[in-house]
Order: sequence, then structure tokens, then C-alpha cells
Amino acid sequence: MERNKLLRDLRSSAIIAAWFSVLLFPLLVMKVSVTGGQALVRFRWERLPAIAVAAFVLSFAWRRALEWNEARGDKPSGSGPIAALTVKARSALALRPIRLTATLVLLAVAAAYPFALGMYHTNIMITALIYVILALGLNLVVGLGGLLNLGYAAFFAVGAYTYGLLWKYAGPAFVSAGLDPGWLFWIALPTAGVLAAIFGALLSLPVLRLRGDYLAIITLAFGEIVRMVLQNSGEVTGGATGISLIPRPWFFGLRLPPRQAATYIYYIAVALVALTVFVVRRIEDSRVGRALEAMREDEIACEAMGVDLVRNKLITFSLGAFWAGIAGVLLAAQTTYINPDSFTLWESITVLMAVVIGGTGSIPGAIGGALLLKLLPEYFRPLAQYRMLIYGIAMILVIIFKPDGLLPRNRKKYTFDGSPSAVGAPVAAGDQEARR
Amino acid sequence: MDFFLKLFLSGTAKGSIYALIALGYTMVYGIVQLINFAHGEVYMIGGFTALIVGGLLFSSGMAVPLVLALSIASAVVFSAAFGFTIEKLAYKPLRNKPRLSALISAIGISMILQNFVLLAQTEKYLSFPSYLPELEFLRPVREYLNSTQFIILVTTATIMVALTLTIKFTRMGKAMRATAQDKHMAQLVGVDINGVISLTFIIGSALAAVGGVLICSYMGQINYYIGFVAGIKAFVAAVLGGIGSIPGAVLGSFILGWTESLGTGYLSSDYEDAYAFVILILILILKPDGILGKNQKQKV
Amino acid sequence: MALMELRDVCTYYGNIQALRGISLSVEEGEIVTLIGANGAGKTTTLMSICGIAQIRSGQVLLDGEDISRKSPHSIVAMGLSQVPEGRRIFPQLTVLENLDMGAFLRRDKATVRVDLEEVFDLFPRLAERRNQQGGTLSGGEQQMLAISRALMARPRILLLDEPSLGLAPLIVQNIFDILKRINEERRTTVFLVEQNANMALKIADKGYVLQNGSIKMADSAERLLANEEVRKAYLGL
Amino acid sequence: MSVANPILEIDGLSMVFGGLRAIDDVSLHIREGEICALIGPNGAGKTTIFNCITGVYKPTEGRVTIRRGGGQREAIQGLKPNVINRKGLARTFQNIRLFGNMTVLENVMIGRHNALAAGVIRAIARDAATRDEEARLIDDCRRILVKMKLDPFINETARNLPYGAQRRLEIARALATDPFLLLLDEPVAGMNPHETKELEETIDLIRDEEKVTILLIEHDMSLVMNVSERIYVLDYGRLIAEGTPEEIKGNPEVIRAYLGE
Amino acid sequence: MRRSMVVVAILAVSVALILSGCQKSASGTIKIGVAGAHSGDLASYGLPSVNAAKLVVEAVNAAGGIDGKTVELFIQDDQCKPELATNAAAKLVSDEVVAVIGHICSGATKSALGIYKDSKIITVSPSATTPSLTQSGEYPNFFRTIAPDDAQARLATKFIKETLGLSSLAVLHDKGDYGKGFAELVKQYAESEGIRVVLFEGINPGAPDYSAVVNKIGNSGAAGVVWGGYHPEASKLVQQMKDKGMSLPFISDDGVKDQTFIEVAGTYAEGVYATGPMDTSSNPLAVKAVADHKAKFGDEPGAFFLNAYAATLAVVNAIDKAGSADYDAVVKALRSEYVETPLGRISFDGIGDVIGFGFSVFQVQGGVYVELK
Repeated sequence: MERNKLLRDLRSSAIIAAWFSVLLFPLLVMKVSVTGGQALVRFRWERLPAIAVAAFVLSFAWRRALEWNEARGDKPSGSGPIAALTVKARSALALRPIRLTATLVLLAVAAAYPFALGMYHTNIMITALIYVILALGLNLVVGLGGLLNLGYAAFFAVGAYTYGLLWKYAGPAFVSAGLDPGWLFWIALPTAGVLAAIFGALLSLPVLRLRGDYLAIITLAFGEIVRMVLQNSGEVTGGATGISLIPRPWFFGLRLPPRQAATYIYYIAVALVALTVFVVRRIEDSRVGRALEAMREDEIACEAMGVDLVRNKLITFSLGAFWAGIAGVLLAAQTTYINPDSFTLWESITVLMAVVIGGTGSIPGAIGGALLLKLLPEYFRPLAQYRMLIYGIAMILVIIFKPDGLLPRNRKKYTFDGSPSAVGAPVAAGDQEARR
Repeated sequence: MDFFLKLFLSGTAKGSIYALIALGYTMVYGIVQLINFAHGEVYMIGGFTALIVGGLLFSSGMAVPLVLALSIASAVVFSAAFGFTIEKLAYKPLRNKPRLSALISAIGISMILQNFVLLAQTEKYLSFPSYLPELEFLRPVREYLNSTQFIILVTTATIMVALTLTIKFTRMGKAMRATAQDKHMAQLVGVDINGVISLTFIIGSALAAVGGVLICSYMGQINYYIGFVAGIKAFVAAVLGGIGSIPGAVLGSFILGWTESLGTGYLSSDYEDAYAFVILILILILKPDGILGKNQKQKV
Repeated sequence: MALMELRDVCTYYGNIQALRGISLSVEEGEIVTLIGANGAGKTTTLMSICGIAQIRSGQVLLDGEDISRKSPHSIVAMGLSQVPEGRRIFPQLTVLENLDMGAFLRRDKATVRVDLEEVFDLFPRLAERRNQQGGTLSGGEQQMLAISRALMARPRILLLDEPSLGLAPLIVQNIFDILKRINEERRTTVFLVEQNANMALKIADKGYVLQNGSIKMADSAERLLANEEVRKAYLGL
Repeated sequence: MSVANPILEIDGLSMVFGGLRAIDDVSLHIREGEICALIGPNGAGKTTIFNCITGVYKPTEGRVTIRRGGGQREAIQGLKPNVINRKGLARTFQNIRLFGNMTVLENVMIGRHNALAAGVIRAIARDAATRDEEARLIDDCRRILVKMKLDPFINETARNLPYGAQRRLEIARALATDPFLLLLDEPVAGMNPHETKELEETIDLIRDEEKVTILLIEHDMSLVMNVSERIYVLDYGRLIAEGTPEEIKGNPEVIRAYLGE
Repeated sequence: MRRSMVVVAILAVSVALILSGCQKSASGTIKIGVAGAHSGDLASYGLPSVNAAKLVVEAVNAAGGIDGKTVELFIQDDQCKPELATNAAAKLVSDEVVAVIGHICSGATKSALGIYKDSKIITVSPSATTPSLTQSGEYPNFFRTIAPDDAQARLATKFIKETLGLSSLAVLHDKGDYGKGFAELVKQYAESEGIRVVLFEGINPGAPDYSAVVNKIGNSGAAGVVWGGYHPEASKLVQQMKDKGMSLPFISDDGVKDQTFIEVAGTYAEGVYATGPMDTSSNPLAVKAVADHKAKFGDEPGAFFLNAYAATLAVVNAIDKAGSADYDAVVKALRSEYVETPLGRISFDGIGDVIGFGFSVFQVQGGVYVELK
């Protein structure tokens, strides 16, 4: 039986190897160049056996992996060594001293990071942390509210441009008044959040009736329109040229060299991430958060329970946008230069991928997803031109083998002694009838 | 008036370009409710295959019409094979998983294909030789509509009619409609839904390949990145017309083409995309399921 | 030889076991009913038979041939037709097109037309609404359409999943009468999964009681109707 | 037939969908504290009436008025569902519509949405009043869950509940909104006789202890005849009969259109 | 109590910041960074410079390196995105490079310069043409082997006025930093020269069809078309203009002065004017560089190849002449020493712009760009 299966697998791998050899032949073995309007084709025969062998091996591995994935099923929590470990970790974290120690250790690691790893790593960590804030914000919209938003980069842009424009227009006044323009950062931070939230509310109004893919496309349109406006209103925003020499945040009037500036911005970013996590967690576990989630689950039932959907959607978009605005200011401060190219559809997609790959609706997921998505390509740098290819492959692997995300949400459990607790009995096996 | 006519016709031509890609998009969406982000890439691969095969044949001294036919045919075959393979590898394992997962997988495929072609071929723009015939009868009016535009327009119309008829009247079309509405039930009446879904991807990708060859001929150039922009536009067009609806995709594409063209002509091309998006937003606000989309109102 | 037989079938969802070794048999021409509470595994049993739920161990035999590894469409092609839970009409197809879909695998156009007339005879209501979209029918009409659609495949065995669910008493009565008629007139074998044990056992020859994924009782329908335990648990008496 | 001060009164209600009259000039009323049933063949328009009452549909013609706790009579037709819910009408759905990925407790918590006041700012600040509110919320939900015998399941994901428990959870969630009138759409569909019996008792309990008036749609005649005091029968969008269970059982028109035999 | 906590905190952070600034000492090789778009849609502008740097460094190392030290390349991709450019820059800083060849796009260059400037790293871009990079005086560490946009815009306008004698223009651009910058400058200079600009618009790069805007050009009555942007759109524009029977002179910038443009546009390219770096292709060094590229990479080099080649040569030469990799010495050498490059004998002026190499006007004649003297 096992032997037969092996033979069968080997045979189908051979077929697949042949299939890929043919499929990839024109693009991988032949190479075209055009001179004088004439397409010339060169053959690279040496690649053919490589394709065949690779396809054979990979298809064999792929089939085994899929089978394993299928058999693994959607295990309920509380079985398997890893799950047991996480349960243990969770129950340990429920204890106050342990939680406190863990937080302190985490803080210490975060604080030591720039010294241990130097400027480059600090810098990419800042970028990653900016995306963590973005992902946490988008997670409120997509994960909690269930509203697919492909125009999230627009709010990011609102934030960055709030700081940029403040600098451009209020900066000279600051300088002539003898004030450090770095102060503008601290003014821009709350302003950008609020402005982005207002933009979010404005966007939510026309899209109240839309859901799913239609909502996705309309938010996409909104995002692109914002970018186009930034690009075309050159007199105000600098257009495609952007705004440069944006000051780094004020630090006791010192003009920090880049290394120290990076460390400083890094600490600000860490603090903002902590703030975001704190706020998002509180929202999630509140009357507002539950209403958002109910809206995601079933709009009709939600409304029938007395929840005002209009208000709910307004809150969702504004809350999500707020964090994008904050992240935008941070971006402007880090790069000291902004132009509309940083706020393309691709940016929105990246953030969405971070949320989904991390685990839709899960705070650790959003953090993990964003870190992974932003750090991975940076560590692929040595692979130069291959990195985007590998990145794409990695993403597909994650999503196929972990479709609910790497760190799916762990729902809060309650006991009826009045106080909520983080641990509960393992979930009993539920109804087994197929419900789709 | 003459100016308007010119703009209208160039909008029509542009619309039919969008439509060629949007048709495959909407078809795949209609059956599996997946925003196939990689569709634009399949179109790009179709173009490249035609360029390579065409170059090979042409240098071997074959007659131009035959080169044209064979390179289109090979583009169709290889793109279809790509579509089929992509579905099996990246979408099928996610069929019963959250819809967002499949969307992410599609984006991943799009990245892989772009970078694959970038690495396997070239990052440069390549000239795309036009093997399309110059139609004599259009010579006097070529200020308004040239041969390639005309051929694209006719092809789009033909494909739309053929697809609509296929779906309406053939056995396979029935199987597709049933699969689109209820996969589970379609299986229970004996439809091989894996076959239907594969076929959908094959047809959609083949259409993309036809689009790839024609549009690249029209633009006169090709590059590994052309699929992304075209894919987004086609997606917008398909949604505008009501995603899942075949005439809707064509209508949506034309509306997009006209809007962009007239907007450019009478206002400014600075905001060309913005006109399209504003129209999209307006239409979706008035009609949340697109112009010809089916009303998806839930039953309570 | 039984027309359809399940031998020790086990089915899992992920790693939750839904069926724990089910064995049952249906003879040609019989009406057999499977009754049980919600969550007992009734729907899973049907899904396992027609190949939509993958069974992990055991066999499903149709005419003695093991079909447990076959794909759903080839199982349908072997003469097994199902009326699923919740009717699952194709909402945007008309009544006629829905019926046409039922005959999807049949190539004999002429006899299909004859069968269509027969079905319209059985359910005159459907004839009146032949060009109406399936989604606009009332619940009762949808159930009639679902049964007719399954019949259009000319099945040797007809599987029904809770046909009485959410229907008015008069319509339930009507539907069970017709099932009986189909069985008698066309000699179609019927395998009926029901919650409404009273109605089901009244028309059935044989019954099985399913509980927590395994068969608790198997007997002739009359005897089950008279059984104290069954009366208490499933008939509400 | 007109009664002094019904708590819900429907007057000349009609609903037209694309030329089709789904409900045709229906008038009915519910008195305080009664259990009333609405029966009729599939497609007769029962659920449409529910949808018109609860704001899912805007009726084409007619008035729906309520009167709560001896106060003023007010018209509610055409208001939004959440507004109507706030006025004290709660419902369940024919095909269960729970918040499937949320836990049982969270489902009930949503029901109490309007009993709480914390907005975004207070949720973030989590001041003493908000913490109090949350504690009270859990108490309230516990009371309801115990009553509906759902307390063993509190942390269970709603989607994974046994079928009967899902039906009960829908009722619990509706009760959590503090309604004076509860509309149940086929509460026992898909339940076995044993479960039906249990729910029958629960419905009585809700009426007696919670002082909630109940209007229900049901095909299961054992339930309808056992619990309801008055029954309305609908056929093709029109009322064809009204009366006590005894009267309805004997009504020849109802037998012809609906009951059979 | 409170206040003392704050003081302690401030002290702690300050110490931390100072600590993080401590630099490690340099090692035995000379490190040069190459940064630009190596993936994404602008890769075709970035990858040639990588090849150029590789060729130069290979030759230098084969000849024994600089003062016996070998040269090592560090290649970083920024996809032309500002935020990735800062990361790439940070990476190069931590790799302790002496100089960077790059970046490619002006936007990315600006954001990276913020880091290079403070870290005292010389930056020589082969392609960033935004005037402000040198003219603002903000970046003393910045040099480029290409002339700024205002120079070519001025040249283009002069050519339009004096040689072509056009009285009205349609000016189009791709809305990008570079293209729009050029277009705006042409508009400004043209208007001051008394040429009417009857149409000034941005078009979407990458779109399949520009027939609407071509119709609009026809309708505007312009006597010539100026395009600010790159060659893919330019070739579509000239093709669609000719298809509609329009034969207006088409004048563009060095984004179009690229053999690929002629390859792609084919016969439609005939007669197109473009300003671009002077033709140095007959320069023996250029001939050799191109031949080396063909030998090593198998095809024709792409855009800005020679500029990057020259930039690398200039850096290597300056380090050699300075006798060390010390920032001030190398900067001084760059400004004072002339070096033979494929672009000719070049040096840099006080603000970092190239001397000895400028723009000319070219026209496509018989499938090649011919310099109009």
C-alpha cells in the first residue's frame, strides 16, 4: 500500500516535471531580445534539465506537504505539543508577576535593540514599526469591522502630508521665531491622527451600503484619487517632487547625527506602537469593539440588536484612519522626504497582506505580520533581484499552510465569578454537522 | 463635433482594450468569486510568449500571416496552461478557506510572475512587432480609428457574444452557471466542479493572451510590468459593469474608456484616472452591484 | 445484494470524528429512513455517501462497487441523486433550467422531455411557474423543485435530507405522499433522512436511528414506531 | 374585535415587491402579555410582516404602531431596524443569524449594546464607570444565559453550538435588548419533539417572568396550539382567520389552505 | 521626585543616543555602494548602473586595486521608493562604504542623502537630475555625472526657438518628479521666450492608449510637442500621433534619448528630437565599456550605463588621487582632479555638477540618434 502510493506519487511527479518543462520552456529556456524591430531568440538549453529536476522534486514535496496539511485539519486548541505549549504560555501570562516580567523583558530587548544591532537594523525596524501601526489600524477596519479597505494608504498619506505641509508652510515661521522646527513633529502627530480620522469618516459616508469586493474597489478608487490630488496639486503639495528636508523630531534642541536620530525615532516608534496596542486592545474589548465585530459577522442581525450601523462604520473607518495618520507622520520624520509614490495601491496591499498573513482580527497577528512582511525582504537583500520572487513564494506558502494567519486571534474567555480571565477550559468539540 | 467624435472613438478603442482583459477577470470572478489579481500577469505572459514564438518563426522565414496565427495560438495555449497551473497550485488549496486568503495568494502569484519574467527575460522594454494587417478600407478614416483599434474592437465584440452564447446555451455554460451559484449543489447534480473551474481559468487566461497579443501590438512594446496597471483598470471596469456579468464587463470597460477619453479631451488628462474612479464611485453609490450586476440582497 | 450499503464508515471534520463506524443497507425498491437528533451526523452521512465529505475509513457500496473514493459527479452518474438540506435551488436559474440541471448528466434529450412532463404532472405548481427564477419561489415550491430536480436524473436511489424542514403541515403531507408515490410507481429506492420521525417512519419500510455518529437502532419501520424509546425521544409522545 | 390599547397594532399593511403583493391589507393587533401566533403556508407573507414590523422592509402602505407601558401610541413603520429595536421590539430569524465567530456570551453582550453607554473615549480610558458597566453587563448576561440554559456554553463559539442551543441563543440575544415584544420566527424549526417541548416551557417562562409579550411564526402545530392564546392565519398575503387555537383547528378555510386532512 | 525622574530619563536617553553613535573603525578594503531601483517597475533604469560599477571595479581590482586595497561593491535596491532608499542608505552606512554610486531616482536620492550627508558619505548619482539637489546647496556630499534638468530644458527651449522656430507648443509630461520637472521648466523658459504653450498636461504612465490626448494635441493647434518623461510613453505617443496623421516635431529629454526608444518605436522614432548627454559613444573608453558589457552580460547596456561607469571611475580616481578614503580629501579630489571617462574628461564644480560633459540636441535619423551640432 505504502509502496504503491510512493510509486504513484513518483509517477505523477514525473508527469508534473514534464508539464513544467513544457510550460516554462518559452520563458525560461528561450530568451528574447529585440534589435532593429526584429525579435531574436537565444536558447539556454542548459536550463531545461534543471527545470525538470526542480519540478520533479518540488512537486513531490508539494504533494506530501498538502497531504500533511489536509490531514492536520483545523485542530482545535489544546492538542498537539505546540498548541499545548501556547496554552501553557497563555496561562503563565495570566499570572500578574509573570506578565510583568515578560513585559519588562520585552521592553529591555526593545530598548537594547539599537545598541546591539546598529543603525541599519534600527532603521529597518523603524520602517517595520511604522507598518505595525498601520497594520494594527487596518486590523480594526478589516479584522474587527470586516470592511475590506484597499485605500488605506490614503490615510497614511494624509498623515505624512500633514507633517510635510506643516513643515513647508509653518516651518519658516518657526525658524524665524527662533523655535526649533523639530517641534512641528509633536504638533503634527495628533493633528495628523485627527485629520486622517476625519478623512476616514468622510470616506465612510458614501460607502455605507457597500460590502465586500465592491467596498474594496471603491476604497481603492478613493486611495488613488487622494494620491492623484497630491501629485497634481504641485503648488500646494510639491506634486511629484514632494517635500524634502522635513525636520527630525525635536530633541532638546539638538541636531542629532543620523545614527542617534535613528535611535531616537526608533524609541518614538516603539512608544507609539505600545500606545497603539494599548488603545486597540481596549477598544477591542469594549462595547464599541464588540459592536464592530458583530457588524462583521452579520449586518442584519446586528442592526436588529439595536446597533447603529452608520455610526459603527463611521467609527471603524475613523479609528483605522487615525493610526494611519500617526504612522504617516512617523514616516515623514524618518525619511525626511515624502512624495506621492510612497502611497500607492501597493502600500495598501502590503498592509492588508500583513493583517491577513498575521491572522485577521488578531493583534499579535497584525504585529507579527507587519514585522515579517517588512523585515523579510530586508533580510532577503543579499539575494538582490531574487528577493521579490522569494517573497511572493513565501507569502503563498504561508497562506496555504496557515490560512487563518500565523497568529490567529485568541478569543477572550470569561468566567462567571465576575472577573474576566484569560484562560478557559479547552473548547469542547462542537456540533459536527457540516455547516457551510 | 469632430473633436467629440474623435474622442468618443478613441474612448471606444480604449474601452475595448480594457474589455479584452476585463472579460477574463469577470469570468473567473463570476464562477469562483475570486479577484484574480494575477490575471494581468497572464496577459503579460501571453504577450511575451507571442513575441518569443513570433520572433523564432519570423527569423526562420515564415510568412507573416502564418507567424501571426501561430504566435497567437501559442500565446493562447501557454497562457491557458499558466492559468490552469496557477489555479491548481495557488487557489485550489484555498477553496474552502476565508476569501481574503485567496486574494493574498493571488497577489503573491502576481508578484512571482512579474519577477519571474523580469529574471528569466529582461527588465527592459522590448519593441513588439506588429504582425497585424493594415486594413485598406480604414486608411481614409485612420485619424478616427486605425486598423489595430478596429481589430481589437471587433475581437472584443466577437468574444463577448461568443462567451455570452456559450454560457447561455451550451452544456458547459450551464455547468458554469450552476457552479457559480452553488458549488455544492452543482456537484450533487453531477457537475465536475474541478473541471469547470479549471476550464474557467483556461478560457479566462486564453482571453487574456489574445488581449496580450493585440494590445502589445497596438502599444508596440512589452515589459514585464504591463500587466499590473492593465489588471487594475480591467478590475475597475469589471466592477463598474457588475462583476460576474459578461456584458457588464464590456459595458463597464466602454464607460471607463469614454470617461477617460472625454475627460482628457475636455478637461485635463492630469486627472484621467480620477475621472474613472469618480464615475466608479458615483455608479456604485447609486447601484451598489454595478450597472448590470445581479442584486445580491440577502434574504432575511 | 443490497442496492446501497455502508460498511463501518468513519468521517472526520478536521480531527473531529463525525461518524463513528456507520453500517446500514438499503435494498432495491425500499424506502429506508435515517432518523436522529440535530448534530447526530445525519447530513454527514449523506455527504459521505455522495463523496463530498471524504470518509477516512470504511466503504460505501453501490451495487457492490466501492464508491467511497469516487468524485461526487461520478457517483451521481451511477444513479444516486440527492435532495440536500435547505433545498439549495439555483436561485438565478428558472424552474425549467433548474430541472434541466437535474438532468445534467443525461444525453437522451427525448426521454428527458418525457420525464419533464412527468415531473410537472407530479407537481402542477411547478408547471405554472416554469419560467420563474428559482430564488423567488416559496419554501414549499422550492422543496418540490428540489425533489423534481433530483428525479430528473432518473436516479436509482433518491437521497433526501430533511424534506419537511420549515414547511407548512399541508405541504409536508403532500411531499411525503408524493415520495410514497414515486417509490411505488417508479420503483425508485428512497433513502430519507428525517427529523420528523413520525412522518418518515409512516412511509418507510425500514428505519435506522442515529445518535452521536453511530447507529443506535435498526429495525422495521412499524417496530420502530412502536418502540418505547423511539416514541419518547423522537416522536414526542 | 378592536381591543382597548393593544401594544402593537398593524393597520392596513401592504407590501409590494416588483408588482407582487406579498402582503395585502393586513390588520392585526397584539395585547400586552399574550402569546400570539402567526401561521400560514410557505410564502404567505409571515416573515415579510415581521420584516415590516422590525424595519428591515419599509411597508408600501399601512401603519404599524406601538404603545409601551401605557405611554403614547407611536408609529414605527419605515424606521430603521436599530431604532425600532431601541423602542422595545426584538426578534429572531428564520434561518439563524448569530454572530457565528463570537462566543455565546459575546452574542448576548451585543444584545445589551444599547443598555450601555461607553463610547470610544471611555472604552480607551476605561474609567470606573465603564468598568462598573462591564461588570454589570456580565451579570445581566449571566442571568439571561442561565434562564435560557446556555450557561455551560458561555465561552463556546456560537457557530459550534448544537442546533437547539443556537435557537435558544438567538432568543437570549433578543431578550438581552430588554424588549416588551418579542417576535420569534420559526423558533422550533429543525428541533426534535423533545427540544420543542423544552422551548415551549421556555416561551411560557419568558412571558411570565420577563413580562414580555410574544408573537411567533411557526409550522409546528403542537407548539402553536400549546402555547398561543390567539392565532392569526395568513394565506397569499391576506388574513384568512383569527381566533383561539380551538377555533382555528376547526376553521374549514384554515384546514383547506394550511392544516390539511 | 518627579522632576529628578525626568532628568534621569533624559540623561539615560542621551547616553543611549551618544553610545549608538560610536563608530567602528574602517577595514582593509575600499567599500563602494551601488544603490537604485533593481526590482519593481523602474528596474530598467537601475540595473545598468550595477553592471557598470561591476565592470569598473573588476578592472580596477584586476589592475591591483587602489594602493593595493581591493575595491568591494555593496549593492542595495531601493525600488525608487523614498522609504526603502533610507533603509538602503542605512544599510550602506552600516556597511561603512566610502562612496555610493546612486541613487537613480531623484526622490529616492533626496531621502537617502539625508543619511549620507550626516554620515559623510560621497554620493555620485548617474541619473538624478532634479536641479535642487546641487543648486540648493544642502548636500555638499552630492555629485552627479549628468547635467541638471534646467540645463537641458534651457537647451531644448533654445533649440525650439532658434532652430525649429516654433511659435506654439504642447507640453506633456508623465506627472513624475523628473518628467514634470523638465516639462515645467520648458514651459517657463518657452513662455519667457514668447512661445505660446497651448497645452500643458500630465498623462498616466503605463496606460495602453494615449489617443485621447493625441487628439487633444491635434485640436490645440500646437506646432510642436514637448515630452517630459521616459521612453515607453514617448514611443506610444509618437506612434499614435503618426497613426493619426500628425507630423509635428517631437522634442523630449534624456529619458527618451536612449537606444531602447528607437528599438521600441521603430520607424515611428524617425525625426524625434531629444536633448541628452553629449554623444560620447565614439569615445574609446565608451566603446570599450560597451564591449565589456556585451562580453560579460550578453546584451547591450541600458540607460545611464555610461554615466554610472563614469561615476564609478571618478570615485575610484578621486580616492586614488586623494591617497586615502578620507571624506574631505576625496571631495577635494573630485572637485579638482579631472578624469578620463566614457563621457570624456570630467570633473565636478563647487556644487557637485559635472564639468566637461553637458547636453546636446539629438535627432533620430536612420534608426540612430545623431547629435545636431
